[in-house]
Amino acid sequence: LEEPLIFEIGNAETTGVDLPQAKGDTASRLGSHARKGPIGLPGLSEPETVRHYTRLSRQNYAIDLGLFPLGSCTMKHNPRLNEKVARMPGFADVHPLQPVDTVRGALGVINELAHWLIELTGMHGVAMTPKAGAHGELCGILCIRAALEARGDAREVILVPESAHGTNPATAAFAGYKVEDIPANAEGRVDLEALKARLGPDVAGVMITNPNTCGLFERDMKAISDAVHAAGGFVYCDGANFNAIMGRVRPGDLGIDAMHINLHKTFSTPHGGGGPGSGPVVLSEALSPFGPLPFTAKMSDGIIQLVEEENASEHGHKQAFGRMTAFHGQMGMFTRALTYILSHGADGLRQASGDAVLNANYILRSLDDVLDAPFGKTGPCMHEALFGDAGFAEGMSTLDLAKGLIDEGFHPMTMYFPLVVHGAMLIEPTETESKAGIDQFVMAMRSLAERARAGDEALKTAPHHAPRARLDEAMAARKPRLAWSEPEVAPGSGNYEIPGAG
Amino acid sequence: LEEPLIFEIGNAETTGVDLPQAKGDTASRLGSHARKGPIGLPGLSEPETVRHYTRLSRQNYAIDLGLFPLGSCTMKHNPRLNEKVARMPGFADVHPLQPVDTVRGALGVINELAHWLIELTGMHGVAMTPKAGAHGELCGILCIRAALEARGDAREVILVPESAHGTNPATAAFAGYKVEDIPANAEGRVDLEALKARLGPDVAGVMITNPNTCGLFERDMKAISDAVHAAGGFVYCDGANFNAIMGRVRPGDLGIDAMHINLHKTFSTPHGGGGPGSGPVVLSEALSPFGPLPFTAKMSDGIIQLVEEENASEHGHKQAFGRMTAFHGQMGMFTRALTYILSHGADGLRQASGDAVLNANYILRSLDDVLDAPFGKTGPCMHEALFGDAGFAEGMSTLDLAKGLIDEGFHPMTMYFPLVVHGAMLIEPTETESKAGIDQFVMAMRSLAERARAGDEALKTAPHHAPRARLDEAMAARKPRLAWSEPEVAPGSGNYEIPGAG
Amino acid sequence: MRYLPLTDTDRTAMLDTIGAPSVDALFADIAPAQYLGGPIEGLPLHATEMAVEKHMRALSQQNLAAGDAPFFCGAGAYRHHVPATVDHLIQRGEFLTAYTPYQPEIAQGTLQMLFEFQSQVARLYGCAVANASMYDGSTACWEAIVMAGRQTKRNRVLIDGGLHPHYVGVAQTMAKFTHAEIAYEPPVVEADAGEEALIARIDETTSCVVVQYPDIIGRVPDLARIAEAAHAAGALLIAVNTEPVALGALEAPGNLGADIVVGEGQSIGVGLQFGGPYLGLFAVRDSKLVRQMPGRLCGETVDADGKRGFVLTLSTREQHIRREKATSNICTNSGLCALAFSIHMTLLGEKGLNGLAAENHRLACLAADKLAAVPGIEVVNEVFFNEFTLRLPVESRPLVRALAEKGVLAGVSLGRLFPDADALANGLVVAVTETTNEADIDALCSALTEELA
Amino acid sequence: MRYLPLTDTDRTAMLDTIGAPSVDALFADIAPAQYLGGPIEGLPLHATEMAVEKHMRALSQQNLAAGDAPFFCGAGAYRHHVPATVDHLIQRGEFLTAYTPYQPEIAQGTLQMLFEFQSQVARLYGCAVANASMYDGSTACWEAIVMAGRQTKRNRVLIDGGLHPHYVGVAQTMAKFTHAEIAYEPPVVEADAGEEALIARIDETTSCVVVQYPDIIGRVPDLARIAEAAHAAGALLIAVNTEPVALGALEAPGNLGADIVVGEGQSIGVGLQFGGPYLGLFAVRDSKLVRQMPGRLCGETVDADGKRGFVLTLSTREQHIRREKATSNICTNSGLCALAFSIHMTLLGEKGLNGLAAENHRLACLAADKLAAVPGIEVVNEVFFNEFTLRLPVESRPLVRALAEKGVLAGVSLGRLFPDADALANGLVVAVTETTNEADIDALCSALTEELA
Repeated sequence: LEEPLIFEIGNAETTGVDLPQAKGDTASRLGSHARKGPIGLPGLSEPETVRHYTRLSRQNYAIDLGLFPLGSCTMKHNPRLNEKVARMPGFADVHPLQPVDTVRGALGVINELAHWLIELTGMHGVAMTPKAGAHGELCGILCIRAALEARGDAREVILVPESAHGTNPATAAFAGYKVEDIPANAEGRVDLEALKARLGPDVAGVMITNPNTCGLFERDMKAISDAVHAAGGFVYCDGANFNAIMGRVRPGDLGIDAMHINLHKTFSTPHGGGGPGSGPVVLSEALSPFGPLPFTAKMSDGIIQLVEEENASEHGHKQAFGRMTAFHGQMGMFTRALTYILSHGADGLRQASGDAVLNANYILRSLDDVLDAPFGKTGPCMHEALFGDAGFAEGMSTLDLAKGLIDEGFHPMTMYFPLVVHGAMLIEPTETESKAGIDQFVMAMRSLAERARAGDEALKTAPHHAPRARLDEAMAARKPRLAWSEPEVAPGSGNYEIPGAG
Repeated sequence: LEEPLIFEIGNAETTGVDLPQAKGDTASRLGSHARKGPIGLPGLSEPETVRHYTRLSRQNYAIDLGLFPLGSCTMKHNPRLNEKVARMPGFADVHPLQPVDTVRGALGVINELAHWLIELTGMHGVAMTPKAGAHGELCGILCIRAALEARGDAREVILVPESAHGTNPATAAFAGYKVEDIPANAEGRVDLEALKARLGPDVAGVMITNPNTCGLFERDMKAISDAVHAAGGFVYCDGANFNAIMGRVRPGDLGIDAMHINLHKTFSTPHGGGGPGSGPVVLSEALSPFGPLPFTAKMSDGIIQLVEEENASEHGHKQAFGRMTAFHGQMGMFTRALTYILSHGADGLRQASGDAVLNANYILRSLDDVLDAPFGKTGPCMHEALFGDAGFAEGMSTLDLAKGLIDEGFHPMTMYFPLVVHGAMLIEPTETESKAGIDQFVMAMRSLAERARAGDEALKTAPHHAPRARLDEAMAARKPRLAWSEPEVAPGSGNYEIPGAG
Repeated sequence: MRYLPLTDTDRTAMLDTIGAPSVDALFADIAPAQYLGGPIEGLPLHATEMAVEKHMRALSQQNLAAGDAPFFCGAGAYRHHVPATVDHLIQRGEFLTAYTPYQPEIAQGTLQMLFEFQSQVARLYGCAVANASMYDGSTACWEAIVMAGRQTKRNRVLIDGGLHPHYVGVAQTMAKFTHAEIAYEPPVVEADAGEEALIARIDETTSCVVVQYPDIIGRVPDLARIAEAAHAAGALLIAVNTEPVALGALEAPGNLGADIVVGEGQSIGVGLQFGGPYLGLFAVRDSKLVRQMPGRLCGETVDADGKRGFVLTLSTREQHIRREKATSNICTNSGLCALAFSIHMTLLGEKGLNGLAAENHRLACLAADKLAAVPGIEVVNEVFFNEFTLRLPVESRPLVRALAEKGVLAGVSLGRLFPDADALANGLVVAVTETTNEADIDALCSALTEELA
Repeated sequence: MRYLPLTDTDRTAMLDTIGAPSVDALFADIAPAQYLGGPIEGLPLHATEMAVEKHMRALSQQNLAAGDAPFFCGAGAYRHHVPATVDHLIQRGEFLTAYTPYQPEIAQGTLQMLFEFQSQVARLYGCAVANASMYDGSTACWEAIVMAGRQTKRNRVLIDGGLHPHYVGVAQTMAKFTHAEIAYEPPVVEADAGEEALIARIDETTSCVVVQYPDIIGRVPDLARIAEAAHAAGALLIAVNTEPVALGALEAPGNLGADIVVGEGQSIGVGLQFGGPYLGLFAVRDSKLVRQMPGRLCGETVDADGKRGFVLTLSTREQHIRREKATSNICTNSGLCALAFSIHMTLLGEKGLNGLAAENHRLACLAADKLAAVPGIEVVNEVFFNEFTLRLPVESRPLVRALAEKGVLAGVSLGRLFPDADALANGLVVAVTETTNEADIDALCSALTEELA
């Protein structure tokens, strides 16, 4: 059965809520602004609503169903304890503008999580409010900009490696910078000498991902930081891959000035089909004074204080660059992340990064005889294994292999990223996969790799066992249909014809 | 992918819980009883556990996915508010033997629900502890037996119509009675005259289902009751079909002495794949003194008192026949049922029975031209529509049609019950189905009826689109394999071979 | 009303198809004298979700939740930590809102789970076969007694004094009607579990001996000795367990010779819930007894394509086939509770269950030692798992109430469990689990010290 | 650790396959000087689920939950009753634990939901197209300003005083770095929403006019007049809505001429959550603007078999394709909050939303009348929806704190929102929703009467 749209099964008469019987009549104070026509919103009764969304959900793949080997996305198990905690009334049912004395526990969560993030990264401070990774990047870059402006230094360029996430250049541009590439060496790492050569008084900073998007640790990170600092710039690190090194090395010890942390990756707040995320930014001593409002600070008497516009100066933070969002950031994600962190503890987090890296290397070595592993020869990878399409038969692509994976019961890996490898396949298993599960995945991948090398035409039309065959994305973009509208042909007297129904 | 058994993927080393680090060492007080060998329980980590059960769940059909037209089972929408309420710590985290003053709210729930059940049925009292419908039947029959014994009347026979649920005769037998049939008339109802002829001093009572299992209201119910009472017996009513008449007629007004109410049917506490149920029994004034312990009673000062063995006499209830179960019955079901009842109110419950009967009659009239409706001519049905297999092609059975329904996306109806109709198909849509949903079901049924009449061989091997084809039930019974055991052939050095995996 | 999808437009159209003038007309078989023309008077009308939730919350807040107090109640129902995962998974609509798996093609989720559950219970109990669960421990116990009568064709039931008095009550109630003869005396509060005396009462008319393990006093009776004596007399031994966590530390009853092992599964996955729904466990040591068992059984088979699958089986024992000749009238199991049990047990595994049992026992030993140091209190048990009995210098029942007023739920008084047995009035059963911490134990000791001073 | 499936046996076998002596050896690229040999000192080690839950519960109990007090806080975040169904459905693992739907063949659940969500938001806002959501209202507002600049190629942003000061703050922060010029003055606390003065400040350099509807004072500005003036000057009107329930009663901004409509969707389905995660809504009246929009868009298409399906589309606007030339750097949406919004809105439907709005307005009118009767208090608004401003005889901020100590959460003081504007110090913004009852209103009136006496 195909699931119709709510607009096709709902109507304006039906509602799935009961409202109090109108009591008496108060004169309206809406003035002349009262709505005149209908909105056009369909309603469903509660039973219909439950079915619609339950059925829809079953067309999704999810971590709860299987491995999600998306490189750079860190799709790991989402513990249900975290969901339970986030729903405690003291967290879920608290208004962001309640008097501070009525939200000490909420501020306590923010502060406790901040403490962990600082300790795990070896940094000096943390901006908690950014709403997602890209928002965190923006926060970090704005800190750099604020720090430079504070010293009257109007630099214009941010250097970004070609292999960076697209958010990095977009963020730098959004903050008003020009973006220039940093070249990579043959090993898949930043070319330190080339970088040094480019540094100068116009370079505000560099944005580096470490471990990088080839799944490799930037061995020269400390040297890079030192060089950038020596040239008067700052080092931003994209923390998307922090899961690989958590408890193994502290970014602060590598000279990094700012790094966002994707709570929804590293600390397992659920991805939720695309968000909400949360992107706190840890900051070096040099950048901490410029972090955005509001933030929390623990006073000498142990009381946690909320620092906003009015009291930033008292708290020695008058250089704060301002506010990045209404309210306090993603509280719901903070409670989940803190719960996750406390469950693991310092030992469990270190074990997690170890198992994540172990799983990735196991995959790398279980597949490198059937798939091209461009950087596989130089040593272990970090939390993700990178392969290319070299060796595929004429006409077979990474996309074909990835769609074939769907038929094997798995979500595809990250494809065509990073750009530096042709037909890249970036596989990140995370630490929450069992060996038996990974072995199944490896078996499927080996079979698909053989088929891609042999030129199996059936792969080109995969998936065959998914809720949908390949979708026409070109048509979607050419003739965008972005909202439902009533069918142009008038329906008959009865119900609308539901496409595919019956 | 096939889902392996926990015994095939788990092991004794793995656990999905963390326990406190052992602190110090206390000498064991287990004496000589400490376990000597391993138990053989497999453990899974939390991520593996979530996946195993999530995947398993997706092999089930459920109300949340679609119509469940099971006659006599009343599979209706299960509101999630009820689940939320049942999980409030004041209900979920209370011990049954806490001092009474610490559980006033729990007793209040029992008492409030009892009040509703009494008012809705027009009866005098209610025994709340029975754990399910069949347990309620037993309770009712034991009340009858206790009442008869109290007057020194040792009757031996319970009369049960042929169309009754199997639990009725089983219950009467379990309580030590001989069971005799009551004949039915051509309309599908109890033959009043035949019944009257059988009544006598050996008949303890009758067990009647009303509306009966043909989906018909027993028009002569009051006359039946009067006749049974006149003969010194009692009338037990199987309340499985109370959903059809709730708010439309009160069993007490029909002379019934005892009736169980399936909270999991009428009041929507979820079926949960086979339980838990809950079967309170409403009692007439004549039977109320004999109801089991414990129960709640509202005192003149408004305080609700728990009546147990020790204080039954003070509360004028020294004839209680005893205890049917430990503790207070299915509290978790009481909170759900009360929540459901309060949501509907007296008006909503009446509307619910009306819509349930409307939906059933709509199905009856939408199918009676393509399916044989043996009692369809005599008037409207109640909450369920009954069809037979007359007119099917040679070799085609009700089972085939039912299994074909699976391929159409629906759960089969109740089959081969009641026994009085050949190849019976008993369809109960309930009130929580939309017209559009029922229309889809009718379309599917019409198509299947045509195929059954035409002798479409493909039906005989249906379902074709379910997680499994027809299962070999004969083999299961012939060589029962009721628990997992290690494969007899020693597995290789690695993981076990998982059947169907990869 | 939010749960009713039909609109007035729908109703009109449907009545038209039916050929009826109104919904009321569909109820024409109900005599006008008895037909209710409108909502029953005096009952409230439908209410918003918000209003209902508020009402129910107010009721719930009139209870003292176990988690809000130092808590020591046991005696057949135990408070354990249930991982959040369990409740999440049992709320999956596909489990929660499914029917009994009579259509196996679209019920493999429930069926495979039940097969796994049966296998877990059988192993835990040291038995060959377990069923798919029953209402609760007390009714499972009675069903076992009935089954033993059927098997041995005898009708004298010897119940040990250590059996939970509610379980005894259920058996006594049912026996009144089925003419089974129950031999039972309340327990003596002393360290010795009284196996000798029990064995002395077994004779050639005894159908079964029913022994709780650990018993209501918290003692651990020597099942092997009792089994030997029972078997020598041609009787069956029914072992009853109300705390499955104990079996992570104690030998399984089946391994000690119990023929039928029944119990309450509530400790694992289900929670307190003021007594229900709970989870009756039922297993037999010898698979030859399987056709005498009550309740649902799930078995392995194959489908028409040869794939492994599971079905409900041996239903010829059951009421819907066999009617008055069934092995029991039971027709539901406690499916969702069985699921919760099975998930929790899967999370625990052998290692987790052992560890959980060890932690329970450690804390119980700690509590016993601290309580023994309170002036006037004597710990009765020498041997126990996570529950033991105190002998107090005063009647325990009013004391428990007084402590509850101070916010301490001190345990279950033997006075409440045995209202007619004066000799037991000073006994207090104290249960300690992993949810109890040292501060709770100290709070209990202080409150007792104060109250007894 | 309960979340880590690998056993030591597994680890050994895997290291063997890899050819590495230890897990530490896999981190050889980290210089020994920086490599941490063990868990970071001073941080706690792993803890049981029970212990973690207890710790977090203790923190949560240090907060005064809105449901435990008479509650009147609004100012951009509103407390509404969310049906239990919403939370149940968003916790389905297939929604909760899915990734961004980049693989549409196995993500139709999320994609169809997003398409429905976009359609609902577009209709609610009176617009042609809405995106698949953004972080929250404040950032959506800034993205709209950026988009208007791109569209008009002007850089002067005229912000009405009625815009939520946090939203203003975000715009001011970002403008510092992007060199947009922000024209903004805090509001004047009077009944008149000040449209005349605003219109007077529109000129030929104005990229956009940003007006909140209803505004921070609770007034309802005349969008149609402002739109006319803006369009006459070649500027765009950005309407900002922080309370979507209001649009069940008030005309949709798109219907009044707003070019871009943005807002906070938290009221429907999401809950208070101390400020996040929330749900940024973003729509354009004219579909021609679609290629300038930021954020994800879901569109309808067909699959290779001709079946209807949905995909993320127009991604050439986005950062992962266009990198530094993208319309925004945004790369997540607020997917799960969008789901909650869409489910709640589906439950409401037209009828439910209208009824909900009516009930909010009725109770707000009642509260305004009762508060107006408290000596010393003046209700500023003539027109409002479910939120209005009081002028008090004293500074509102300490008063709010004093009332909180009495257990009444009286609203949001303008003193807190505008710490630098002395003229606003006596203002108090009071929000009333369907969760407020008459007893709450009376409690507020009494507490105010007492405090002001």
